[in-house]
Amino acid sequence: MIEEPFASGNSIIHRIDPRFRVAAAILYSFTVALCYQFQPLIVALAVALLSVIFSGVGLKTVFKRLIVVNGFILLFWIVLPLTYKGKILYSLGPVDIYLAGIVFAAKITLKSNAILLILISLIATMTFATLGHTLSRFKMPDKLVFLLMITYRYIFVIAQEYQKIIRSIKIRGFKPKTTLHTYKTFAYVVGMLLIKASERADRVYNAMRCRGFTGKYNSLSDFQINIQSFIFILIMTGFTIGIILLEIQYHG
Amino acid sequence: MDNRQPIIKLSGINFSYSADSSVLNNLDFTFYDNKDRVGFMAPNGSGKTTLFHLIMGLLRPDSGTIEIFGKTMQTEKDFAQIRHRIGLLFQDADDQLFCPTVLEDVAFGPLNMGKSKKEAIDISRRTLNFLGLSDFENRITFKLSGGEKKLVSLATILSMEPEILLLDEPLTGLDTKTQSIIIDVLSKMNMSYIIISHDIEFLKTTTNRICSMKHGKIIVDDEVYVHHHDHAHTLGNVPHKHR
Amino acid sequence: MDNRQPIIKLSGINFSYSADSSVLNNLDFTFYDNKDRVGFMAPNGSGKTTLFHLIMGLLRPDSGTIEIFGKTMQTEKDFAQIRHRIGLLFQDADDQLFCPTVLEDVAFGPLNMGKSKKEAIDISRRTLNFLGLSDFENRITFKLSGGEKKLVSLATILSMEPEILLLDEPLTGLDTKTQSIIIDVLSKMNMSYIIISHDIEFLKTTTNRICSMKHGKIIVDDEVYVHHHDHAHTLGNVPHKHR
Amino acid sequence: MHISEGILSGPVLFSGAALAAAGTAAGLKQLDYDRIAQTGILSAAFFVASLIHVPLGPTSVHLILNGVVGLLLGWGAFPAILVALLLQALFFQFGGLTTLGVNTVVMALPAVICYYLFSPFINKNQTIAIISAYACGFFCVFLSALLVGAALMFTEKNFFEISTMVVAAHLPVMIIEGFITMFCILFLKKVKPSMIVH
Ligand SMILES: Nc1ncnc2c1ncn2[C@@H]1O[C@H](COP(=O)(O)OP(=O)(O)OP(=O)(O)O)[C@@H](O)[C@H]1O
Ligand SMILES: Nc1ncnc2c1ncn2[C@@H]1O[C@H](COP(=O)(O)OP(=O)(O)OP(=O)(O)O)[C@@H](O)[C@H]1O
Ligand SMILES: [Mg+2]
Ligand SMILES: [Mg+2]
Repeated sequence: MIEEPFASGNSIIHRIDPRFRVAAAILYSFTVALCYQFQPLIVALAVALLSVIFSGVGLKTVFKRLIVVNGFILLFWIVLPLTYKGKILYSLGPVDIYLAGIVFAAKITLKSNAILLILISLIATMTFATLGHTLSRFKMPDKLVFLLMITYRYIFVIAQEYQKIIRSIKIRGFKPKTTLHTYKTFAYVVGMLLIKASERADRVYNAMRCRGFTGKYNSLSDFQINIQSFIFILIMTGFTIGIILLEIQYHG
Repeated sequence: MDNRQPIIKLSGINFSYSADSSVLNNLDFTFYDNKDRVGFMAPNGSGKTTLFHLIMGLLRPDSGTIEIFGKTMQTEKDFAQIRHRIGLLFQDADDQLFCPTVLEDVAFGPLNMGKSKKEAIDISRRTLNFLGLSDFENRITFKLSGGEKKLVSLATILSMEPEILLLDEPLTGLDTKTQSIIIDVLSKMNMSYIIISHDIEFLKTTTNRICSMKHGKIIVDDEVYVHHHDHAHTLGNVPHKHR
Repeated sequence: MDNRQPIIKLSGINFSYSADSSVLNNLDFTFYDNKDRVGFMAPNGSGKTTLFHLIMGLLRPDSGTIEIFGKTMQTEKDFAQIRHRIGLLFQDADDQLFCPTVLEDVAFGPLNMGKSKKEAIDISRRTLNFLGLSDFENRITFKLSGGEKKLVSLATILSMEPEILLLDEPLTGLDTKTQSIIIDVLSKMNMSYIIISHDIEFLKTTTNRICSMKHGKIIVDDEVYVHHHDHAHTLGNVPHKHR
Repeated sequence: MHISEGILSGPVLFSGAALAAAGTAAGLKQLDYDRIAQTGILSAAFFVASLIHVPLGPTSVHLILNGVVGLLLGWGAFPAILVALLLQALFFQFGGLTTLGVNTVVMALPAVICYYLFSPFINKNQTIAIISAYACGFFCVFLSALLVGAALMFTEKNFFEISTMVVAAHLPVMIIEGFITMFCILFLKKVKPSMIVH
């Protein structure tokens, strides 16, 4: 039920130092999030698409993810043209359609997709272990990185336990409906899952103590900076600055 | 065997969990009504549990057909309709119980089958009684011992009044007292069932044919092998197993 | 046995998880240095795992004394100082492997013991090598198979270079190939260890005394019971166990 | 409950990030290392549980459970939810990097508030426990919806209608979360009361 379809691969992007990828992704995402003009947003989306192509991830999977995300955006396309007061583009009887609403929805769509494509191409392309180490290099608190690792590690174990409980309710003829019995059943499933998780946490903590754990989590990570990484960060910085300049140029 | 109707019929079943290794390989198996009692004994990992889960529709075969009660099973809906007629006892009782108290867990199946609360409680009490667990009603399932969990799991299944039982290693991990309770219950009930077990004596007393599995297929082995174990070791009086 | 020093000595240990039932009851047990190799075989729930956890200081006895390496253990600090000298292999490997990759998990112990990153990696590589797992370094722990998880768990313990091993059902759920790797490793290492197992043949080949537990006490059973199994049944050629 | 990337304005994004950082720091400070395994594995359980879809008439909604998170983890809800959201961003690309802070606040702040409001009553008698557990689940989602609405409103006053819609659309979710939280807390209270922090 949980997969990391993009994490493995051997593209140019996969080979770039994860620290550089994370830094570039954060910089780029926030820059795009702050842009409001069509010109920089279109460029941003194009750069993000390029980045996805270079990362060699399956375009079909990327497309599927985008559909889900754009489902949320659809709401804005439906609501904003009717409510975003401004110049009326068209009147359908009592209903006014506002141009500003359409423009805003379009900008949101561009932004949202550009940011997600950068996320997919630069960050979803590393394993979680790598990301954790990278974050610890960025001086994230040790405890937080450790929490992240433990959570990631046990998601899969817990998901398996969840599947087993679901099997048990299935073989006893459970069919989900809009009834209190259904909600109670799911609440019990969740409760059982939490109890199993908690018991497991005790056992895991015991195992950690047995191996001399005293509170300091030591990371093994070692990153090698290669020339591609420098070229990559140069290019990404260039694009980011370009987008900022475009935004300034076309602003108001 | 001619006048007996097949109630479970698997033909040409292929199944694998991942692309690189197959578990069941063109497997055929037929199970009849009217007190067919089959034992399965095969090494770890040969796919016995997988077979049970396929019959219940918890897993779907890569190819092959599954017919149950004379109907070909294809969709989740097909399986959902027959699941309450087959009682599956999981290998691990910890996976089977999820309600806070024993009574709720035993009544869960009947409630799902559309019984009223009162009916469900009645039938649950009767089932617990039948298994000698009348005092258990309000016990917390999570805190039961391994043997108690197994018996309660059995109760959660019997309370649905299934026509067939699939028992996945019902004795494993139990002490002799609980073991004999289960053997007793099986002989008192007038039902068809399939039992997976590594315990040949148990299968001999409770089933009337024994199958094994090899290379993802079922092998029916009716020859009688005579073999002698003859060994001396310390602690021969403690329950043990031989590799 | 006179020239041997006790390295683990439990005397008069009482322990219970809850007020209403005691698990260990005035238990005494001594374990010696210099290749003392003990097997524990006792029914489910008799307190074997509990005993191991008491030795590691993960649980505290209600009364009684625990001496390890000649020192009486009282506080968490006492135990923390000796834990790395005793390697406990847990019953469930999923509890033992909590790092994302194999190398990190194996290096976790050495790093906690104050080794430098390089030393820790070196020793981890050597340990993995010793267990025939050299290719595993960068594998994701949760994606390993059951047998692989068990072997890596063993590696995480051996990398701390403990003086004693406590192995809680090391073979359970493993296929024969992984089982024989573990048996091999045990015979290659020149160590003292205690093994919990339900498999008498395994204990006979790997240990030099076998204990059992009853009523919360350890019973040392040095008599040799000779017993004969002599039976005829179908499928005698399939591995099976007798009750 | 997520706000997608690309919608919110800079000030809202940065305030969200700052609040989330503060909350997470407060949460981490309270977590000793012996609670980290608990928090992490519970966070994993919440992650998995949030993938459960429960039926609601002809459609289905997925569980949020931040009320339960609050009652179980207190301030630990901040780091736990932050981690779960980061995992969701990576696995499913629901939300991403720029909205991580806002989304964490949207889910975790109500969890902490509800922890202070309701956890004193969970250990009282059965009737009070039932009512406060239900209220906890209900209000937690309600507050989250309000925060989403507020984040949208601060971004753009023309988002008023869409903000009201978000809050209104969550009404049935609040009712369901109330029931799920109620049964779940009763379950935990009966089976392992030590899990609920006081
Ligand atoms: N969920 C799963 N994912 C991947 N592989 C699995 C899964 N469950 C079982 N397997 C593998 O499929 C094979 C058959 O497993 P199965 O549990 O059916 O065997 P079994 O005969 O019941 O064994 P046992 O006697 O140990 O219970 C094994 O090799 C096992 O490792
Ligand atoms: N965390 C716990 N809380 C309460 N009771 C427990 C706990 N762990 C074990 N017990 C009980 O203590 C007794 C001894 O358990 P223990 O796990 O030590 O047995 P064991 O000999 O290792 O059994 P097995 O062969 O099944 O592993 C059992 O009755 C068990 O139910
Ligand atoms: Mg099995
Ligand atoms: Mg044990």
